[in-house]
Amino acid sequence: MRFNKTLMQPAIIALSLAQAALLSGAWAAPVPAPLPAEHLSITQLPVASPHWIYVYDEAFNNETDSRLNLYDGDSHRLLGQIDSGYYPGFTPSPDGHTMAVATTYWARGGHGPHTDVIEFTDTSSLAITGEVVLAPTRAQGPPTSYNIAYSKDQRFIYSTNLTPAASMSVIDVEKKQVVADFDTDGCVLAIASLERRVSSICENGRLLSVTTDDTGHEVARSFSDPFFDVDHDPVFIQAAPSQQGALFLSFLGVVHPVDLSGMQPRFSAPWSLVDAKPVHHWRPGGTQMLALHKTLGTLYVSMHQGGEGTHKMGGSQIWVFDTNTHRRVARWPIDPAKYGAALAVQVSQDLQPLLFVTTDTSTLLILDGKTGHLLHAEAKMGQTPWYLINP
Amino acid sequence: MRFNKTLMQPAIIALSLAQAALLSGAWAAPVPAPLPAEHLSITQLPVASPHWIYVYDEAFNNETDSRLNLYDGDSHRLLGQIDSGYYPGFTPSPDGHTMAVATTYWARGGHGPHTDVIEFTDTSSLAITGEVVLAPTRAQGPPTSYNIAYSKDQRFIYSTNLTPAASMSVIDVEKKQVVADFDTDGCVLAIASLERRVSSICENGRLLSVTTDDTGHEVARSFSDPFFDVDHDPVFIQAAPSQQGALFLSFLGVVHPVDLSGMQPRFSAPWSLVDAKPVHHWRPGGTQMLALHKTLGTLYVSMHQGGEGTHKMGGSQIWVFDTNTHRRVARWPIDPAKYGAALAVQVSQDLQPLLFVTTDTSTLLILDGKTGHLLHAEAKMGQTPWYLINP
Amino acid sequence: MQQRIDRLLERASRRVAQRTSRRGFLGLFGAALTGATLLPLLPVSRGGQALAEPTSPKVPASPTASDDPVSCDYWKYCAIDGFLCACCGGSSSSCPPGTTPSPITWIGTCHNPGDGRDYIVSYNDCCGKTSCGACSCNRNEGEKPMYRLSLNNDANWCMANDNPNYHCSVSVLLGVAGQ
Amino acid sequence: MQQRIDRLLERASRRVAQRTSRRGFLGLFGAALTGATLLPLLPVSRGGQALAEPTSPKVPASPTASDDPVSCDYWKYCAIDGFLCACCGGSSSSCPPGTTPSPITWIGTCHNPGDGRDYIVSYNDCCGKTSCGACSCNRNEGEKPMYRLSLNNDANWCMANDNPNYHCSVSVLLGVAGQ
Repeated sequence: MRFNKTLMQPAIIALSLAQAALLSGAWAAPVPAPLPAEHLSITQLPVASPHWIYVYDEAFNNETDSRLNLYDGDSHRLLGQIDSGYYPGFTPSPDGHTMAVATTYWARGGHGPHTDVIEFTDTSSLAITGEVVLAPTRAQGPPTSYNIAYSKDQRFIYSTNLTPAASMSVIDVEKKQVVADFDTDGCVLAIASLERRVSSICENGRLLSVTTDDTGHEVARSFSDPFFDVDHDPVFIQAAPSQQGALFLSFLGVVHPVDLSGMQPRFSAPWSLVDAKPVHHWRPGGTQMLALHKTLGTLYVSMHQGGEGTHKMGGSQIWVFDTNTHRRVARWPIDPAKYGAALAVQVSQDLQPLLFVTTDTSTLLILDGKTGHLLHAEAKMGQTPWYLINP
Repeated sequence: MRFNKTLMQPAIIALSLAQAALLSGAWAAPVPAPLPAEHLSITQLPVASPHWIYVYDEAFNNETDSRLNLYDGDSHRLLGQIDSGYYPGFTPSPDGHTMAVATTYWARGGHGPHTDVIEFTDTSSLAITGEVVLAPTRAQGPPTSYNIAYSKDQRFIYSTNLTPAASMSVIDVEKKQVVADFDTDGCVLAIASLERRVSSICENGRLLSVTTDDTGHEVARSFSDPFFDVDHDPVFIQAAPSQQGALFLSFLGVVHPVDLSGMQPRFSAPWSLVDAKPVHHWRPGGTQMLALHKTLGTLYVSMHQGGEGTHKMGGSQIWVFDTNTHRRVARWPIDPAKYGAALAVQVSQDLQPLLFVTTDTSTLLILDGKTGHLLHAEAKMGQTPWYLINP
Repeated sequence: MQQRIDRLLERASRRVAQRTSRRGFLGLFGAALTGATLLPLLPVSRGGQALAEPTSPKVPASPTASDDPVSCDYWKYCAIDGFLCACCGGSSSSCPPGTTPSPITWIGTCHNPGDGRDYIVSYNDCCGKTSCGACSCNRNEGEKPMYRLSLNNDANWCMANDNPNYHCSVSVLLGVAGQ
Repeated sequence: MQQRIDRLLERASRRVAQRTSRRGFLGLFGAALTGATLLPLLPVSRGGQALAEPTSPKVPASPTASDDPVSCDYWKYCAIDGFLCACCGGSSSSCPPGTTPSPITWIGTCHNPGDGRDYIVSYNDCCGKTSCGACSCNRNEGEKPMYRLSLNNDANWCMANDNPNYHCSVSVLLGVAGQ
C-alpha cells in the first residue's frame, strides 16, 4: 500500500507536467530550428605557442600516476596530458617536436616486475610514438631539467642512473636503443653541451664532462675545479638553462654562472641575490626556485624568509634580477594565504614573457613577466605541481 | 666579498652557540642515559578485530592507483594498505584469511597492453600470495559487494565480465586458474549462495541463478520472476548481504529482501523507508547507501532530500531501521557542512557495533552503532573513499 | 511504444555482442553511433524518467551556466559522470589530443532551456590516458544501475577500447528526442 | 676529522657499489646498516650543518609535539621527506605490514630536546606498495642535493629494492652523534 503510493504519485505529476509543457510550448514565440546533431571528434592541437607550459604533477599521494599537463597561458585552458609514470625524468627535444619521458612502470600497477623506459610523445598530437627500454637502474629523483638530456644535435639522449652507483646511459634516438653506458664516478645529472657532451655534478662540487662519439661511446672526460662549497653552501640541482650553459643557485642565494660553450667549463664570478645582513634571512626555496629568460637575461627566484633546512620551502615573493648588472629590479609578492607559497617558477622565452608560478596549494599563477601583474590564477592544477617546462 | 660574508657569518654564530649549549649542559641536572639504538623492523598485524574496516579509495583523480586502506575503528589508526589497481572488484574470503582483488593493470602505467587479474592478499600479513590472470573482459564498474564472489565453500570465485556482453568467469581458487565461463544473458554481478550457486541481476528485474559443479561448470540455471520495477523504481546494485541472502534497496527507498537460502530465490514483501508524502523527498543515496547488521537485524541508510537523479547524492542523515518490524528506530544527523555528505556506510558485525561512514570530503566518521554517538572523525581518508568492507 | 522498440533493439544488439567476436561487435556498434541515419537504434530515451519528478536539485538553475561547456550545469551534461573533456583539452563533444573515443556509450535525454526541446545525447568516454582530474561532474537524470547498461554512467565505457583507461567524458547531441 | 673519515668511507662504499653486482652490494650495505657495530661506516653527520644557522623555523617548537611519532614535529624526523610510516600501519622505526625496508638510507643528525643529545638517525624508506598518502612530512635540516647522496632525502631510497615503489619513511636511531 505505502509502497504503491510511493511509486504512483510521481507518475501522476509527470503526466500533468508534460501536458503543461506541451501546451505552453505550443503558444510561445516563433519556434527556432532544432540544434544540429554533433559529431564526436578528437581535438587537434593548434600551432604551439611560447605561452604554453607543461605543468608537471608528481601526484605525490599516487606517485605511480604522475603526469605533464599542457596548459595555455593565454586562453587559460588545459590542452592535454602526457602520462609520465613514476619519478620521471623529462625533456623536450631540441626541435620541440618530441617530449621524452624516462620513467618506471610495474607489471602490476605498483608491484610485480618493473621496467624502466624512455617514451617519446609527439608534441603536436600528444600520442606516444615509441619507446626505448632501459636497464632497471634509472635515477629516481626530484624533477629537474637535467634528469635526462638530448645531445645538442638531437641524435642521443643521456639518461642518469643511480643504484646508488652513478652512471650514464646513452640512447640512440634514431635506432631507439641503448648504445652505451659509462660510469660517472659518483656524479649525477645530465647537462648537455657542445655537440655531444654531457656534464654531471659531483659530490665535491666539480663538474664531470664526458664527450661521446657518433656511436654514443665515451671518448674523453675531464673534471672541472670545484665551483661551489658543498658543505657550506651547496647549489640546488634545479639550475636554469642559460645561453652559454646553466645558472646554478645556492641555498644561501649565490648565483654561479657556468659557461659550457667552450672546450672546458668556465665559471664566472659568483654573485649573491641577498645582502649579507643575516637579519633578513631571505633565501631561495621550493622545487624549482629559479627561472631565467635567456635572451632578456632576467632571472626570477622564489624567495622566502627562513634559516637552515628551509631550502624546499615555498616563496612569498618572486625576486627579479638583471643577470647582466646583478641588480635586483623587482620584488613581486605572492599571497601565500590566498594562493599558497611559490614552489616552482618558469618564464616563457618570448619577448612578451609570462611568468608561471605553481604553489603548494596546487594553484598555477600567471604573471606578466615584465611588470609582475597577476594575469590569472588557476586552482586545482593536480595534486603536487612541482615543475614547469617550456614547450 | 658579499659572497664571503654570507658564507662566514653563520659559521661564527654556530661556534658560539655550540659552546653555549655545551656549557649549559655541563651544569644541568644528573645526565640521563642516551636512548638505545633502534632496530628497523616490519610491523606485524595483531589478531583481526571486528572493528577493523577496509576503506576503499577509488583515487578518482588517479584511478589506476586505487587502494584498500585497513583502519582500526578502536585505535583510530591505519593498519596497512592493499593496492587495488583500476576499477577493482574485491571480496574477503569466507574464512577471512584472504582478500581477493580483481583488477586491471597496464604494462606502461595507464597504457600499453593491459592484463586483468585476480590477486590474493593474506589478510594477516597484507602480502600478495598469488594471482590468477583473467581474460581481458572483467567488468569495470562501481565498487559493490558483488563484483566478484567466493562460492560459499570457498572453492571457486565467480567474476563478472562485461565487454559489453555480460558473462561470468569461474576461478578455481586451489588450482589458481580460470576453469569455466558462462554467458549470463545480459545479467550482471555475482551474488553467491548455497554451496556453489551464483545469482546476477537482469535488466528486466529478474535474478538469474546459475549452479556450478565441482569443476566450476554450469549445471543448472533459472530465472526468477521480476522482483522490482526497473523503469520506475530500480534497486541499487549496492545491496547489503543478509543472513538469508541480500537486502536490496530502491532509488525511492523501498526495501526488497531476497532469500537465497532455498532452491529458488524467494522475495519477501517490499517495505518502504519513507512515507508516501512527496513533500519530504527523503531518499537513499551515495555510493554505498545501506548497511545491515545481520544478527541484530539493524539497517542503516544514508538519506538525503532530493528528487529524480539524486540517487548518488550523499546523505545528511543516517536512518536506522529494525528490519523485523520495518520501523524506523532513529535518525542520526551527519553535519555535511562540517564533515561532508555521507556517501558510504558499513556496520561492524559484532554485538557492540561501530557504524562507519565516509563522506564526499574524504572524512571517515565512526559512530556508536547503537546510539549514533559520534566517536571519531578521521579526515583525509584518501581521495574518494567510496566503499567500506568488513574484514 | 518507442521505449519498447528501443528496448528490443538494445537487446538485439546485446545478443549480437554475445554471438560475435568482441572486435567485430565494436565495429558495428561504433558505426551505428557515428552515423546519424541509425538514430532509431538508440536505447530508450531518458525524457520520461527525467520528468517523473520535477524537483531535482541538479537541474541547471542559471541560464548563464547552462550554456557553458566547462560547467557541470551545462544542459547537455544531464547524465554525465566523470571529468568534462572540455576542461581536459577537448570540448563538450571532442576528445582531448592523444585520446581515443569509446565506440560504445550510454545515452541520456536532456532538456535544452534555450529552445525548450529535449535532445538525445550520447555520452562517450575518451580513453587511453589516466584520469584527467579536472572538472569532475556527476549528474544522474534518468540514470539507471548497471543492469540497465545503456542508461548507466558508472560502468567504464572505455571497457571495449584497445586501451580501457578512462580519461574524460563528452556529450554528443544526436537529435531531438521522440523524432 | 670524523667528517673526513666518514667521507672516505662513504666513497669507498660507493666504489664497492660500482665494482660489484647490484645485489651483492646491497647485501653488504644492508648488513652494515642493521648491525650496530658498523656505526663508524656511516656518512658524515648532519650535526655541524644543523648548527650552522640556528634560526630554522622547522625546529620543533613544542615539547609535546616533539615526542609524538605521528607528528611531523617529532624530533627524530629532522631530515625526513615523505609519508610517516607511523601513520601508515608502521611506527617511527617499523615498516607497515606487507612492505619491505630499504637496505640503503640517508642519514641525519637530530637534536633530542628530551636529553639534550644529538643522535644519528637512519631514514629508511618502506617499499613495495604505492604511496601511503598519510602524514606527508618534509623536513630538511642538514639535507643536501642529490650529488651528496647520503645526505639527500629527494632520491627514491627504494631504488635498490626488488620493488622500488615508495610507500613511506621511518627514522631509526643509530646512536649518539660523535661517539
